[in-house]
Amino acid sequence: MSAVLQVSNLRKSFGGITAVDGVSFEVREGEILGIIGPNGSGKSTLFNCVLGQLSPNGGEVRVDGKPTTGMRPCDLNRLGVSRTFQLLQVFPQLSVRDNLILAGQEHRGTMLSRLIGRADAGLGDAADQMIAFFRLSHLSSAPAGLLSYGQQKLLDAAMAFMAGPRLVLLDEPAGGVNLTMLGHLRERLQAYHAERKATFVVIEHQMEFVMALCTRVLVLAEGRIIAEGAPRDIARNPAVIEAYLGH
Amino acid sequence: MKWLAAGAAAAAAIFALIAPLLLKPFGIYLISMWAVLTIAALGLNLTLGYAGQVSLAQGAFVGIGAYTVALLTPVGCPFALAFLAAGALCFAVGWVLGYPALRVQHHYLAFVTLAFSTLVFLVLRNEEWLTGGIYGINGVARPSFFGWSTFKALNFYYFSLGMLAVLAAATWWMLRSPWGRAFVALRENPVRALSLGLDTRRYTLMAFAIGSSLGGMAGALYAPLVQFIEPVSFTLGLSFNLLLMVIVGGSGYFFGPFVGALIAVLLPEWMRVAQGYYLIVYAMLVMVMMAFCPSGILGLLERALKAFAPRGKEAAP
Amino acid sequence: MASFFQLLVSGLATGAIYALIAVGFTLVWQTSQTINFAQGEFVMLPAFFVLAAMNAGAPFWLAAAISIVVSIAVLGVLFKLVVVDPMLKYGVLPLVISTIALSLLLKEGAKEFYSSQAQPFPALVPAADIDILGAVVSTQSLAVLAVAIVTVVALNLLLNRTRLGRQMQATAQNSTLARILGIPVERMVLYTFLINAVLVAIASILISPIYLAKFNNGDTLGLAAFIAAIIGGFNQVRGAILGGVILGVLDNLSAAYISSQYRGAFPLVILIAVILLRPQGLLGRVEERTI
Amino acid sequence: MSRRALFAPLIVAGLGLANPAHAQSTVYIPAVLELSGAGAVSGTNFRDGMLMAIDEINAKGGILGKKIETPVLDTQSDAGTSRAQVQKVLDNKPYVILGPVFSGSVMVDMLLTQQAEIPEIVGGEAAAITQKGNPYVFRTSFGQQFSMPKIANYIRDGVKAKSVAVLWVNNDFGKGGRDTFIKEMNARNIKVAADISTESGQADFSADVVKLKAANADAIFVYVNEEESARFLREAKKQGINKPLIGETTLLGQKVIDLAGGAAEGVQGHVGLTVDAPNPAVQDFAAKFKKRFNYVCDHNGIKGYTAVYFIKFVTEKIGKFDSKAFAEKAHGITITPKDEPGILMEASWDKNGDIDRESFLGEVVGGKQKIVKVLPKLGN
Repeated sequence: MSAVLQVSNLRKSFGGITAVDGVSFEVREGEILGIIGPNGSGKSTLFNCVLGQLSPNGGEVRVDGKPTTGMRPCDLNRLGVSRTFQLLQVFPQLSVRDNLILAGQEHRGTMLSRLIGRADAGLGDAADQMIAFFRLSHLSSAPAGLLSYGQQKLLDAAMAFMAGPRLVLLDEPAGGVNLTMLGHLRERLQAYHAERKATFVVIEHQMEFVMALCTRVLVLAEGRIIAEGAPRDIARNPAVIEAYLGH
Repeated sequence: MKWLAAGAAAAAAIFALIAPLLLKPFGIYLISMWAVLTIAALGLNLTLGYAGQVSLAQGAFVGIGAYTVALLTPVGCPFALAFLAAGALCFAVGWVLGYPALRVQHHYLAFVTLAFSTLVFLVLRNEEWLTGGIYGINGVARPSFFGWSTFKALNFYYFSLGMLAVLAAATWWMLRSPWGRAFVALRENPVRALSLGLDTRRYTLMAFAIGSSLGGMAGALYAPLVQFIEPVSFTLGLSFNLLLMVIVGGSGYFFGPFVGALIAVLLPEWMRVAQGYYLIVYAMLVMVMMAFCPSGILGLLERALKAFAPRGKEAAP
Repeated sequence: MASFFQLLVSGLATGAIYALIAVGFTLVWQTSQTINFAQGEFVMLPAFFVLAAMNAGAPFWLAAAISIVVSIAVLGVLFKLVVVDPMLKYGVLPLVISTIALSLLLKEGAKEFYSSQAQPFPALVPAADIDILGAVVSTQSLAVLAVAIVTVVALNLLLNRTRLGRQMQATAQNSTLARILGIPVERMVLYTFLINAVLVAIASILISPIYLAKFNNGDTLGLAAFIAAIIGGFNQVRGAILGGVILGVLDNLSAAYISSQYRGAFPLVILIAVILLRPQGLLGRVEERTI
Repeated sequence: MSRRALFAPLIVAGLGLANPAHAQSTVYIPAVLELSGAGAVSGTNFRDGMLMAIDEINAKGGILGKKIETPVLDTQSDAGTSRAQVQKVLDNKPYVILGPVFSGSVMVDMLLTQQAEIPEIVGGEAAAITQKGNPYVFRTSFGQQFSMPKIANYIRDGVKAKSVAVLWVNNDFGKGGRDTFIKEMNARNIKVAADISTESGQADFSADVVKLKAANADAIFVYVNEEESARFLREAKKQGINKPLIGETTLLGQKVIDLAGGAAEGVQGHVGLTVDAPNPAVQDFAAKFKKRFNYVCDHNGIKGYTAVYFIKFVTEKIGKFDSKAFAEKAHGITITPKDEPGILMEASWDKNGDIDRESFLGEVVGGKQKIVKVLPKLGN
């Protein structure tokens, strides 16, 4: 299986602090890779470097073999790499439906066609399907700002999927979501993954969630990868336990 | 709610059509001024209200547009062409001026545009060979189309109203197109927008340039309306006034500028009963208005209507 | 060379005034996000307080004192309570509009209720000219310079050497954190408004002998202070001072050696350059705050 | 948007649909003036002078038995606004219109008043105003094309200067004067050694004075507004300029002399309309004005005052309120203080609506303006 994402020797430091310290890993087609690690272990920084929100001090990122280091997030996204954010990132004033259409509209046509073309950029049906898929149909026309926290998490994920990406990076999707909603979310993610043959990378604290969802897990501590393997092996790995309990 | 809005808008449109028939030339001149300034405010509302970029240069763009027309038409350039040239020039200048918006955020952009508008004034005043300098340009002709002359006050009003209708419609179309969605996204959360493939840089410049070009087109109508232009008409004062129109009307509401311009044009006239103190009264009213409905009159209206229809939303598309 | 020195010296005197006005402007911005577009009128008004008091029979020094007190009450307390406080929660723009309206209000007020004519204003010091290394300086400008420097030094001592000052700075830099540290943020904000009122009153009394008391003096002063504040660093007192001085000197030099028609343009060009290359201003701190 | 519909009646009200029906006992002579903005000083002077004349006339029973009704409308010193206000008063069928003072605004309003065939008595001094062949516009003071030649002659014959430096304020008053002046200098082939523009409201003139010294011309012509004149004179004295300073009316005004302290000593030049004119009627007017409004009026005050008496005299000559007849009669008319004391100094209007008065050459001596020579009217 070919690698969708290759990260080699990536480093990022803020002032004196080194947040990501020479991280290298690969993400294979169709897998769900979990990245875990204690707070401040550099998970989100790693994401932001991979996705061009931050420019790394060193190292390289490749998507489908193409070097993408330093590429702007919007261009990267058009290559089929999308993400969700740790903190809520929906557009509160736009309706749920508009949020989703927005998430897809830049992937088709030109600036001009987007100006003179249809208001929904021909994404109306796709959006409605996505809304139905995440069981949000009853809220379709409500401003996203009025949704509950869990519902916004769902919408956030839905937006990441809207453009049919082949690689999705999910930053703590389960964070702060109540248990019932959590089950729903995981089940939806798995369903989507199965349906679209997409590739996921998931940052998560919530161990059960990771165990249930991921096919492979990386453990990050102080900016380095200290362990890698199948979820159940990781859970037993002394280094990991040390990293979590040691602090 | 939507019906209510549509109905009200229609009523307003009808009123705009028949009002001049009841009015004397002065009244017609004022509502013509309203129509022209509304176009400029429409543009500022686009950059400020939708894309969230604070510009204090809209007045300068009105000036650039006005001078473009006043300089081109005498040398035989048909008005329509001069009008488009005004729009295009301001689009270009706006695009360039938009770049700071990419580097600096919020109030810093306001400062850049503030400096820009003062620079524009200095150029208009000092480059006499081109702009006629401090004397300004006198007797700007009112255009005529296929034998229909807009020289008469009433005709020019309908002409301005027509232009307003066309430009407003175009703006409306743009705002309900994916672009409008992108602009709002830009204002609410640029980082997320970027991660969804929005080329935020391009959209920001677009919002700025289009807003500016609307200012320019307003200027292209201002010149023949007043039939005289001078640099001092396009200083910060005008930019402030346009900003006031957008905020007072309700920034981010499509019809905000219409209401705001109406107030900015008419309120001082109503206040004139206060004789020498009319500007004082006007200033006080503005301050009170800001204190009690900072989201503008339409914001206030929306809140009022929400009381009746809890889930309704009559906000920007 | 002598002429250059001449320009430098007079530029300094003018710049000191701008600095004085810019500092208060900056303080108020820092602590309360208030971009006060009426700052120029704030400088215009106290002179009229003085004149009014003198018309009522008060000697100059008393009138000046009264003016400062009235300024504190009106331009400090009243301004904060009536104009700023009700609007703060709505963000910067409505407040900007409000201060723009306020500037119109003050201008028209001074004109309608006092006079549209420029009023002669008693000089602080007997007018005389002193020769310094070939540059002639009026005692006026020297007085201005001296008072401005003293004021600014005093202000800096207050801000950096006293507990109160440090509390104010903390409030300015991060009000939430300051609140957690148990600093009475509200009071600190009020203090900055009072300081601003005092500064503009002093500036007003300093310049009016030269500018004469006139209702529209604020037009030029306001913009100048504004530019000075940004050039120097919109969130930095020292920066505002530097900006003021730069502005004053630059204006003279450009008028003398480049173009008098475009003398107004050079500060603006610098302003744009500063914002693009160093948004936080020459001495400013990088600002995380957003509107 | 229902708020819009709600505006409807207000707009109609706001736009003065319902006019104040003019009582038969009054004649409607509105004034459109710069009461706020950059022109406020000139505008208020003009207004106050005007009001004084109106009250005097109304106290004596008005013109042809009708009281003068004069609403004063503010142009905010903006051409667009002034056009609106002139339109507003035109809608109410005025007899004559007074103002405005800013040449820019005058140029706009002229077009309207000409269409409506209503005479307009303006305060503007730009040469262009009376060169458009508009039969309905009349001046109240010298156009710059009349005052500048007098200065020019004085600089050539009085000062005997071979070169001159010009310092002017960059607004439509200063620029207009500067352009006409330089034309006259070239006509008399006197070299213009320096041409320095200043900003209105400028406080620091050190740079300009440095340039003037560098230019080292035989004479310096100063054409800026009152406060700026005073500030400039102080700076000039400070830096020890020893060349003759020549001014046009403003620079020799008593107000400037007072504001400048000793610095105005020795300033010389041409004095058009001034409260310092060696003329009892003017002095007496100035005193009354000071008493009522509690400030020293500038030439705009006299303009406003005499403008009203100009209207009164012409109207009584034609014996009826007929705007067109007024315009015809007013061209080529001469008014002497004997016929109409309110005119203060003998004045005549030519076919272009330009005014002609005697004027003076003055000099500042001992903190007072001293008239050294009376220049006769150009007419004779």
